[in-house]
Amino acid sequence: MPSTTEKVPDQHGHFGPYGGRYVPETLMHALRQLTEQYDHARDDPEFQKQFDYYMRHYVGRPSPLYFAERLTKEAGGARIYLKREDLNHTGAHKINNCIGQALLTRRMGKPRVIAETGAGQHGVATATAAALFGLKCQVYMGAEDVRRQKLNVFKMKALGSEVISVESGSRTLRDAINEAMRDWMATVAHTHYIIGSVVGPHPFPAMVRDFQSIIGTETKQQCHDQLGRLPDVVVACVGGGSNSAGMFFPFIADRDVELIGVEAGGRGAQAGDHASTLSYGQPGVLHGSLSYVLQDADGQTANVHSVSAGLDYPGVGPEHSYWKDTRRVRYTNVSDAEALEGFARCSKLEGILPALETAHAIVEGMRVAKQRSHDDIVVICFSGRGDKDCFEVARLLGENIEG
Amino acid sequence: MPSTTEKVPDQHGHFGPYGGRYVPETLMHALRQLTEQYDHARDDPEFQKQFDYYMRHYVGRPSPLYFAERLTKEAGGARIYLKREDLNHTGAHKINNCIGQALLTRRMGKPRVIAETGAGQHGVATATAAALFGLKCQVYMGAEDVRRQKLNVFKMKALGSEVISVESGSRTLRDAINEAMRDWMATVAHTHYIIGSVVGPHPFPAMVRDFQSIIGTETKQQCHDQLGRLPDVVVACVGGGSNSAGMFFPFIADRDVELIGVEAGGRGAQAGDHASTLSYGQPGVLHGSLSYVLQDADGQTANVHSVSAGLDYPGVGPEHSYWKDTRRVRYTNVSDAEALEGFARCSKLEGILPALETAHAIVEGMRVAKQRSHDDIVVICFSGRGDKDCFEVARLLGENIEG
Amino acid sequence: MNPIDALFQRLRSQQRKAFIPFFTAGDPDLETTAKLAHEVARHGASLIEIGFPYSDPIADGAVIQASYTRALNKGLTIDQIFALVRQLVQQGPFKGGEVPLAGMVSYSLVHHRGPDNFLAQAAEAGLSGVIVPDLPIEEAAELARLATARDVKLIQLVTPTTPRDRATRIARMSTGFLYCVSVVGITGERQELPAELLDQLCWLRTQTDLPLCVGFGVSKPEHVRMLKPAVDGVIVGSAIVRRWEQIGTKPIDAIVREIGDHVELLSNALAE
Amino acid sequence: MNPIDALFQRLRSQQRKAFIPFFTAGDPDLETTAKLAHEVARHGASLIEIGFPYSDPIADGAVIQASYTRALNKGLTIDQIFALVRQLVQQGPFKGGEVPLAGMVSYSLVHHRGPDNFLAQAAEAGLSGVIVPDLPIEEAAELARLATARDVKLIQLVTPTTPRDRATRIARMSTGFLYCVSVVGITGERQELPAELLDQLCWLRTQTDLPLCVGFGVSKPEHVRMLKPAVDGVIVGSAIVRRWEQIGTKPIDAIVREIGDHVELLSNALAE
Ligand SMILES: Cc1ncc(COP(=O)(O)O)c(C=O)c1O
Ligand SMILES: Cc1ncc(COP(=O)(O)O)c(C=O)c1O
Repeated sequence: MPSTTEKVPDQHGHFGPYGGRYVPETLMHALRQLTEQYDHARDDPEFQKQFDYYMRHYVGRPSPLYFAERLTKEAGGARIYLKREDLNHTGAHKINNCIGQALLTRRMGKPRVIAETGAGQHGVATATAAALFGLKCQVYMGAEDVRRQKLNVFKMKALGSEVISVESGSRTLRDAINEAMRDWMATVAHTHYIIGSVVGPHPFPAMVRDFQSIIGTETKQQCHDQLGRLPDVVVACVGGGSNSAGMFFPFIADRDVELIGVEAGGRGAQAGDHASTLSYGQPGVLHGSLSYVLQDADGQTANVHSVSAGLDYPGVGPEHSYWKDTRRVRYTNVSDAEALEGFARCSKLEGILPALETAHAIVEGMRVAKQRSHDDIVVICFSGRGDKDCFEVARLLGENIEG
Repeated sequence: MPSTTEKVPDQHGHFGPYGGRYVPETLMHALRQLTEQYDHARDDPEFQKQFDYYMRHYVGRPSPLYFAERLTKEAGGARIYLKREDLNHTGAHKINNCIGQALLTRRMGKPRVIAETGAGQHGVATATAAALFGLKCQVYMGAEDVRRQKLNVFKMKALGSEVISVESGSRTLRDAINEAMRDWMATVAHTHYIIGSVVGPHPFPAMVRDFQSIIGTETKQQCHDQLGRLPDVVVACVGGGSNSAGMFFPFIADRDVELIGVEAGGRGAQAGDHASTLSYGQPGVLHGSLSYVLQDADGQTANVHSVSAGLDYPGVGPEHSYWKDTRRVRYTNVSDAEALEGFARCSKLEGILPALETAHAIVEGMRVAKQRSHDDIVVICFSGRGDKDCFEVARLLGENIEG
Repeated sequence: MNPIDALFQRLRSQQRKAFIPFFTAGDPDLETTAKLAHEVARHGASLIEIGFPYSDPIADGAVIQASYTRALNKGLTIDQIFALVRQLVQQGPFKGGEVPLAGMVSYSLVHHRGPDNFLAQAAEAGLSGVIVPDLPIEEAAELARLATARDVKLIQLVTPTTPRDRATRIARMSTGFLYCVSVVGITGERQELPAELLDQLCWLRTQTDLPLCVGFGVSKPEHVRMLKPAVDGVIVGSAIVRRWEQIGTKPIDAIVREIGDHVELLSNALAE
Repeated sequence: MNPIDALFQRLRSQQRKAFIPFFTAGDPDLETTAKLAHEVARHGASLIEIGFPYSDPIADGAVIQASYTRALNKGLTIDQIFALVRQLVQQGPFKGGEVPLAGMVSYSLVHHRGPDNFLAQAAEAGLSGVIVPDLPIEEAAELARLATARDVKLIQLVTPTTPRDRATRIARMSTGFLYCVSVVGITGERQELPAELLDQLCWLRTQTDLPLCVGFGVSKPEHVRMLKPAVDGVIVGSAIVRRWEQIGTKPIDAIVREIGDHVELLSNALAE
């Protein structure tokens, strides 16, 4: 078993057997350029300074590490702390990555960015970063999602972006990614593609992880300042895997810190009823990299389901596959029903409406806390706020709150 | 002319001729108790510590003072800084006051709070604070507003509060206040009424101002740290007047700092077309205190209009009336159309969707910046985020984004 | 002598109590309000409280606010109320102040018109007193001075939550009578009257010579009987005003008669 | 000798060029795909590229993705495609490899089945080569080794953005022919071919003996004429596949004939 503290990915973007670049030759040149530029940027103190500046003054970081007294009491075990990414500008961790990549775009002298989006969170975050830096921005979004997520479409337009409705395939996130990749192949000379999670071909998984690592780095510092020690357990939800990767990465070498990734258990373990890629999937290639993926018997991408749009993805970042195989991170899942219950509990007990994605992490966090003593510390990555999910939760509760 | 730096209010809650307590005798005892308790709390370092704790760890303060580079460029004059209250938990300055009053409620040993709400922002903030401290909470909301603001109603319920639909009068904010006052008269022994702005009978105007003063205090410190000096102009929008009072108060003694309050100009200067209480109103009594108010010829409260629900109020906090008469603050207004344009500009140029209330302040801030040199500094109180207003803005643009 | 003072002097000498109905000017219309005044006077009213509709009445209950809203929606003005009073005091029991009229009015309206102006017009129209339920004594000194000057009684309120020293001060400032609020809360009908109220009334007797009238929540003969030994008068508002909610389903005259009957029932209980 | 190698040897010796149509297996159905293979062979196809539908084809254009989606929605499986190939190579021009068949398949599908397993089944069915458009040389070593062992050609792609040193390496790894992408971007019809392409082709000639075939965006006789001097073959995909968008409005046989006519038009331009 390889040590998880070794430097991954390697120069070809391999995390053990995972990652890499499974893309058309057309993109290889651009990916190599991007890797080079990113490597330079990462080592450039001036770039770091800019990133830190916008994180602090624009995004509102550091986000608090908040002791959830009432959730702790309810769980009746370990002390629960919430890393409040919901307080970031635009309401989730997504913006960290978008600001990072937009800064990189500016540095590369490219005037245009594109992005894919599912429910619209990454689209809004990208449109936000594009507005901030005066970049032209087009966001690909499945036609189905455009219909369902009118509010986010409106926001992207208000931020000056164009939203392109994708009519192909399942007309959802997967197709938006395919379409964005296609756009990029034709426009790579002047366009950067801001991928929204730790997925896609190298260098995206490593780059997005690095930008998101500000979550874990801050958490570590805050644990040190507020608690005088490391946490015992860190829990985060896993869709593509960016908030979790950003949270976990700085703790990887701290072998005493238990890391738990929570996937969408949906309605059950049957194919098509969940989006638990690491729990139920197998290694495969999707959207440019090798990682766990949910596929049917023929290798076609499987249908997935989750009450939470941000977890409803049949793939996962390659580094997670690596962490799973090396057992550095334990992956589990939480069902739709449990997540909705978690949403309700967190709202009523802490006065914080969690994103449904985040609700998955809360449920697991409380489960773990229950089994541990009050001396222990469980940190939950509170990836985003739940405002965006109120319509869906209300719909599931049989209330109509639209119009 | 009295000096504005003298200690106001006096022991009866008078700001010069304004303020006081115009309430039924039934409430007088409770108001005296509250005043006493608040006076003790304010001077108690333990209470201050608690307030600071929740401001920092729960609300996410300090909120950044952000240099708006692109708005500055667009205005072409003074440098514009935004005090980012939109990054607070629940998305606006309202939570500062709600946490303060909820802490006070806990300190008084009362198990229940009530609140009034118009569009729902203060209701959600109160429900949030109530959830956090395990207080029972009922929110009065006009039946019209309940119908229009289903999302906020859903949030309050999700947070564990009960929303009481008020069918009396104009079935809007005014009536919700009346109804909340009535509830309080009957329940004052075990209930605290969390008023949402610097209005109402003494001690509310002073107390809410004090809790909101964290805005101005932080701003002053940040100006010192980031700029090495005081700003030249500070601009804030004025509905009831809480974000502006909180922003202005710490600058009152700094006579070189120009303070500008921006009211809702609505569709024009005709009665019923605006909510510019200080610009077009006259001293009168409303909701328990003497202040400028918009009334008809008989003294009945006038109808008001603004595109922004949070500014759509016919009264204003008494301290603003005092600041107006003593000329310490200049009050002006911005029309619906200008505010919508400000919303669009800020979104496109800075990637921040402002609340429509805030958009009023942005328009005036840019106007002032334009007339000044690049050496000057204009701080705008960015009171809240615009997510809540997207539906209304879209409706006005003729787009349907609901359902 | 102010008709209110005269009234209570007369009643005391006869060992009788005042029955004081309250209703809103202009609900459902001013003509009916005039009729109603005559009707209740005929059925035992000693003094009538006329409510001035106000758009944002924090001191009143839902029943009275709804009544105010109905009246305002028809465009009622204060000048029209004064005109109504002026017309009433030219006839029947109102002429010469036999049944005095008092206005119940929010300070918002008084302030807007200017306190002295308001009092001058009220006095000129024929009101013998005013109750300003949202003007506590801390803010009332000026209005009290002006009212005294115009011989208009400024009737103050005490409530069960009013501390004793404060109640003494209120009693000292009040003229005409002392309005004793019976329950914590706002106007509206209640099933029972709190026992502490009787204690408070007994104590107030030791503090003031002013007549004590109890209001808020009085609606039934039992209430009246219970209160009778301790008071100089009872005030009945919501129980009357709410009858106008039936408008549209019943003829106006029938409602006027209903109110008259109810007033008779209650005033008889007081006179027993 | 592998039929693809044999084909280009034959064509070169005759100073002719290969015309290579592409279409999707199973769009609109497998029976029609078989018919279409015969039709295009009859009208001048030298080699046929058969697309394996994949759910998330980032390497293909919208026209081909839509075609893939249509086929998958009907439940098409890879085993069925292999069965089709197996059936084709028993008849007519496909028998004995006169018109070789190559598969165009995403590495996602190859990886899922296991690379060696996939190649074994492909070879057994009768495919002479495979194109894996999302498998750049960095990841391709293993598959290339296995393909060589099974005598299946692994045809690699170069694009206008490929740097020269890299193109050399790609050419070195490719077998059968070198697939030269004509434009930056994805498959789909274009109005013009870029001039730099011709330069690149000339340079590639100096680097490799492999046949050079150009694809992506070729749809018109003018394109074919322009390319002819510099290439060993042209590949036409979207221009054929998009005809199936008419299904439902035109009989299947009419569309098959249309495609045949178009292939004849283009292959004639190549043979002129
Ligand atoms: C709030 C929130 N949490 C989590 C996720 C899942 O993404 P990831 O696994 O990349 O963090 C999303 C995606 O939209 C999200 O919006
Ligand atoms: C974002 C925002 N700004 C301003 C206001 C106006 O209130 P105030 O004048 O009390 O700050 C509101 C009221 O809802 C608000 O939501």
